[in-house]
Amino acid sequence: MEIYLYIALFAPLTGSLFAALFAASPKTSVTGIVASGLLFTSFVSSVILLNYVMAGHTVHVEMMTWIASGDLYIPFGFVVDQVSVVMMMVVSIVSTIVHIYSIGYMDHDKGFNRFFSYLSAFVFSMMVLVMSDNFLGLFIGWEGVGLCSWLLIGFWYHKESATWAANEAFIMNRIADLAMLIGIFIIYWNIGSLQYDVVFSQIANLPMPIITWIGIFLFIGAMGKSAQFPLHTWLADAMEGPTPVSALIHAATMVTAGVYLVVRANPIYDLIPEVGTVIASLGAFVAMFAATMALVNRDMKRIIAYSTLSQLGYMFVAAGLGAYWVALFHLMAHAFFKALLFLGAGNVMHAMHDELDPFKMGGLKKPMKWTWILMTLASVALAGIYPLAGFFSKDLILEVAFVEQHYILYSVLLATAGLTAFYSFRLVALIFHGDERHLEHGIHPHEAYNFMLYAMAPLGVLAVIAGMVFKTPYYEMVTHLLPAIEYHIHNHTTFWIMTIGTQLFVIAAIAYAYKKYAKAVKVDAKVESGFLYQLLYNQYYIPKLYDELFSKPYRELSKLAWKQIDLKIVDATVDGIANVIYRTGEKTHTMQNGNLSSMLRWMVIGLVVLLVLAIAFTVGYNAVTMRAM
Amino acid sequence: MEITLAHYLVLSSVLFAIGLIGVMRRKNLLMLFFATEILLNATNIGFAAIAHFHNDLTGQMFAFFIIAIAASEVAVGLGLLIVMYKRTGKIDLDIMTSMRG
Amino acid sequence: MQEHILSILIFFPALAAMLGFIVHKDSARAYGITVAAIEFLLSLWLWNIYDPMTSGMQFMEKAPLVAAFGINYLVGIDGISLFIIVLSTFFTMIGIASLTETRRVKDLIITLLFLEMTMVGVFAALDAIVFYVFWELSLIPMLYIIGAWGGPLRIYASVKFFLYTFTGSLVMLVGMLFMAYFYYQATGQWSFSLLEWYRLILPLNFQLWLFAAFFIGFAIKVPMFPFHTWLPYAHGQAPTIGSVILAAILLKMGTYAFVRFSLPLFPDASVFFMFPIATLAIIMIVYTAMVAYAQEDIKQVVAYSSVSHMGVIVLGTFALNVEGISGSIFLMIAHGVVSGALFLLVGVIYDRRHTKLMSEFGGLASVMPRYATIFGIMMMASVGLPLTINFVGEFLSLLGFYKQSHSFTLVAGTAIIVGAIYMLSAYKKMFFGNVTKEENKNLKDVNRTELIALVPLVIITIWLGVYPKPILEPISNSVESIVQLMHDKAQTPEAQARIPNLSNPVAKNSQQETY
Amino acid sequence: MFEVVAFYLFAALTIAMFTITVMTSQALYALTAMAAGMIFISAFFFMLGADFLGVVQIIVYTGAVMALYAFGMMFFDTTRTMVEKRENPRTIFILGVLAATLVVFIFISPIISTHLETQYPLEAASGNSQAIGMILFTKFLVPFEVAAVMLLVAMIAGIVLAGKKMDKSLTLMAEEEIALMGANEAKPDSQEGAH
Repeated sequence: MEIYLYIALFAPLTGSLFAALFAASPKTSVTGIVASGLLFTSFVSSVILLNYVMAGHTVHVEMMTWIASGDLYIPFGFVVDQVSVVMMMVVSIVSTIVHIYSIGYMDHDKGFNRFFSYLSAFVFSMMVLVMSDNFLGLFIGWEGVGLCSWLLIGFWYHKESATWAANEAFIMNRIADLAMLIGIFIIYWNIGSLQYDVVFSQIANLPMPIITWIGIFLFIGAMGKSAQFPLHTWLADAMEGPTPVSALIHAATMVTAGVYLVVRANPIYDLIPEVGTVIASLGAFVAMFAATMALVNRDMKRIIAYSTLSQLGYMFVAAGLGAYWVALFHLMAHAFFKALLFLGAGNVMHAMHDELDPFKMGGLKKPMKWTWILMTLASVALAGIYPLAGFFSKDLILEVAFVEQHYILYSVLLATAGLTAFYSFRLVALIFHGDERHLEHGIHPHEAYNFMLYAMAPLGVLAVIAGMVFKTPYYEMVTHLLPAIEYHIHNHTTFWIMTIGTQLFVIAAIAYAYKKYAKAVKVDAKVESGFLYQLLYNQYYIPKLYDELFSKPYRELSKLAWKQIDLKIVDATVDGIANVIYRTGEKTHTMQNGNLSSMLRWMVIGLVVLLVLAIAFTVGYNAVTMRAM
Repeated sequence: MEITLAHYLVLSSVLFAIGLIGVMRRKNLLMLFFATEILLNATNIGFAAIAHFHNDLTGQMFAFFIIAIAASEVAVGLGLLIVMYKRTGKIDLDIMTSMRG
Repeated sequence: MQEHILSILIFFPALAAMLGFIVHKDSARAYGITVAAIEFLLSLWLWNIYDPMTSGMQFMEKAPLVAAFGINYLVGIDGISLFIIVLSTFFTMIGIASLTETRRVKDLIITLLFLEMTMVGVFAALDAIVFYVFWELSLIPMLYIIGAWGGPLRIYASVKFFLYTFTGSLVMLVGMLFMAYFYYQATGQWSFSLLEWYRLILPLNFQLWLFAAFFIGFAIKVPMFPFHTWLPYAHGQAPTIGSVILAAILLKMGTYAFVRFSLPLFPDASVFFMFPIATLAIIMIVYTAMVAYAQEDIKQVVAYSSVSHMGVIVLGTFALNVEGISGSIFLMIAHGVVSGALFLLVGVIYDRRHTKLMSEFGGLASVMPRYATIFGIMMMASVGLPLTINFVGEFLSLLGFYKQSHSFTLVAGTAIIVGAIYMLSAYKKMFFGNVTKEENKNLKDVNRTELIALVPLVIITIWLGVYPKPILEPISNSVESIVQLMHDKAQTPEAQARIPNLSNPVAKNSQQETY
Repeated sequence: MFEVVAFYLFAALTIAMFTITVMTSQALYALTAMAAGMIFISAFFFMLGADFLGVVQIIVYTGAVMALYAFGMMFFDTTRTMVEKRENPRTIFILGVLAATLVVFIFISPIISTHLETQYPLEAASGNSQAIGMILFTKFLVPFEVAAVMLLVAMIAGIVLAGKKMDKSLTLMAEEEIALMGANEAKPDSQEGAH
């Protein structure tokens, strides 16, 4: 089995290196095909591993030593267990599909080969992240995906906004990574190891405050990657990257790494339910917060990004409440339909020549029939309509909140579900229905390549069946590792009322969205100039706030540090000392006027001074020795 | 009343001071040489006195070497003076300003 | 030959430099490369025959210089110095191979070979006087390199560099002399041998003063805040090769000396000064990172980033545990490789455009893709991405210091944030965006000579990031013996508490053999 | 008693002579006074039992050195009154007195006398000259020889420097000056006039 583990892990790396060989040369579809092929290999290996794990085994290998110093011993160790295999499946499926899709999507791009190199490198990093058997190995992947995300967001590096967004994403993630490092430090100095099995078996012996700190710091780390408030602004800006990237990294896999971390560290979070509650509350807040921003946005990709953010909030609610398997399940289901949504958006963008404003589209149903079907499917899944994936995963989280008696969280999440449905279908309606507004702009949309649609098809299938088919086997598998808690509302009446009520609420939201946007778009100037609209449209003014509060002061402070402190204080002090000496020389050089008789006089003065010193020292010395005697 | 080492040393320092005054006062190089001879002799007295009162010949030895140095100094110094006189026609200290910093 | 390998390593370049005078100037470059390559191979051979399991000194050689005062030519290496020596020879080779300077190449190569001798000498010396001599000698070639091949302000920069570091090392010399005097008082004989000094246990108040004296010498060399201002000038004016050697090797002398002198000689004082120094280190890290962010000149960015990273090294050193010190030494190597490479890269673009202002560039990624890739890799290494060489060092350093202070480490850890900020924004300014300047449109990508220098650095950066064991293991072994020595010597309860007792029998044994 | 009287007498004479040497504006007086002072100093040497030193003093100083100076004076023609520029005579005086006071203070304070130790004690049996000979050719042989060489070097140097044509090759002069020298030597009177 180890060989499959290595294949699953290193096939993407091979693909990346292969593509990198051609990075500087003109486009060759070979790179795309080879990279996709290798990813498919990885996927097949993952499936084999899944089967193996389903049978109740786990694979644990230690490839080689990485860092060993003092008592610290960190190997490159990989583990395939019930949790990581789920992530592996998600990553390999989505990435294989995205790779194949990208062959078409990036068809006309100069950086075609480079793109595949980055994308496969990302998959490798993600695999390291999920498969590692220790915290630092996870951190490798953690930073690796950060790097690839930076590369891919800034893929079109000639665009100022893209590079800016890339840097923003990287730096924000770094802030969180620091917290994560600190968390790792605490673990090491208290337990003496970073291996999951050792840490989790000994964590209960630690004093409560330390566990709490570990939990908090690790979660801050997770917040960065999963773009939770207040580190969320990068995710929306990250949409500057190519759309397949958004699908893979900023929807399906990387951003869910935070959730994965919390799930993986469940023995720690189990001991600190207070922190869990905080996580859940923050998750609920983010779910709502992001959904509201998605309501009014006019950028197709940003809307989906906010939706991702919102769904991540859901996952954190589940994880925070101790329903780790639910969180992971939603992670999986969400990966499928959100990736699908993004890929569909990619098709639309292609057709619309990179136009992102849905208000300039409309009526694309006809020329882009399959895209329409797939995107609608994904949106339905996202909205959580029975029997699609979202229903099983998302509504389960609602149930969790209810069962755990966090009614406030429950109501927030319920409201958010409505909002989700609304903005998803607002988007679908604006794009695919109504007037063909794009004709004014002289664009004649066309459907994407067939193989791109074929590539998307499996995701469509998964979005439909993932919930229904996978739930039971999934539950049975992961509960080997994760706490097996069934969340059932025991009162049947309540259960049905809730389920049907939620469904109706969501359907109503969908209907409202269609009604408002499917026919003709009326721009209500009054609403748009209103405070609330502006607040939401400007993302609660948070990016501006950050700019004013952090970026600008930092820039100013840096300038100040350089121009004022470094040059005018520190360096000037040094030069000042040198100048004093130099000036003394300048002043006293009149002493050396070359006149020998005055030199002789100076000599005698020197002699007198020396004599005085001699006397002074002798007297002083005698005084000291006298006292000593 | 007895003559002690201190007497000699005081005498020596008084002579030394006279020599110093001479060194500072004189501008004529030849006169300056005289003053340096006084300085050397002053120290010689001190050395001889210490040698006597401490029953140690080292002091005398020092004085002896100092005399030797004084002699060589005069020889070389006068030679230099002559060269200088040939070049400038003067042996005045104030004209030697080539060491101006 | 094996027992004289260190002397050969030290004096072979000097001898070759002497002979270099008679080499014709057209063949000087080939001569220089050959000599440096032989020296590098010799150092590799040294690594090969070095026994990584022994923690003490190896290949010791001793010859009396001034027997009456116990001054000996005493050299030897352990895991700490071995790799810095290899790094020195490596960078001299790379530096000469990638030389683009055309004025008086022969003189430059001779100077570099002489500098190589002093560098190897400093790291191999075990006698304080020999150490001091090499330490000071290393200033001269550097002064010459900056002063003769530097930019417009080269005289100011070189004089500043020389006087500043020289002043510091004079204070250090006083400390050394007093240390020897103290040794004389304690044992009745003179000795400048470090290994003998190690056996002394000094009273705390002596330790404090001596520590301060040594500290000034080392801190200026590192350079620690607020003694760092000579560095930007030196880097700003030095030719590429000068900056490379300065950043990669010469700065390491200071931090190396902390490990070699300050820690084992003055364990109590090290603990006493731990937090003041850590404060300085943190100021270095954060403050210089901010200054780096404000720079307009790419070379200054790299120069200030050097200072910032040296802060992490100092912090790791004063963690006083195996993890921290090993990490800091590893980071010395790592920083040598990475900052050396970055300076080489800056040199590449300077050769083409004769400017280092970032505003003059922009969009280079499309004009010079290979250059941008290598720069990107090195930048990411500098930022401390896992699986690059820097990460291992930074992680261990910070991990080590976390044991001593949580809050300090938290603040120092912002290095990974502020480091990313200035590096990424500099990279963005240079490589991203559209090509705005006409002159940049036809820039040539890195050529073969440059690749010969850069590719090995890239390989090392990744190789040691993925598999640091061959270097980290000997370092750790040697550091263990130092930490144990410090623990055994510690007198104050605080020092005993802060310095871990390893009391692992292997370390103990080797220690008795050595000391 | 005799010793006391002799000491004070010679002390007074020496001081007086040297003061004249330093203060007078007549070069001849200065020379004569100094020669006298040297002789008086030798008296101290005899009083201190350093017979050999006293004799050397008289021979070397009063004989050789004074003769040299006399020649020098004739050469430079400084027999007439010298015109010397005086600057701050008070400073000079104060400095001299201050130095003297300090030295005296050092000498009479107990530190000197208590810290000296005898290294080569006098042997009572032998006379002073013998003792000196013994020590000079044993303990001080090397310095003695060095002094001898030094004297030789000084002699040669003196000859070379003062010699008539021998200075031509010296680096003391610039090339033009050497060329001019012949012309100057033809009329040495003109130089004296300027002086």
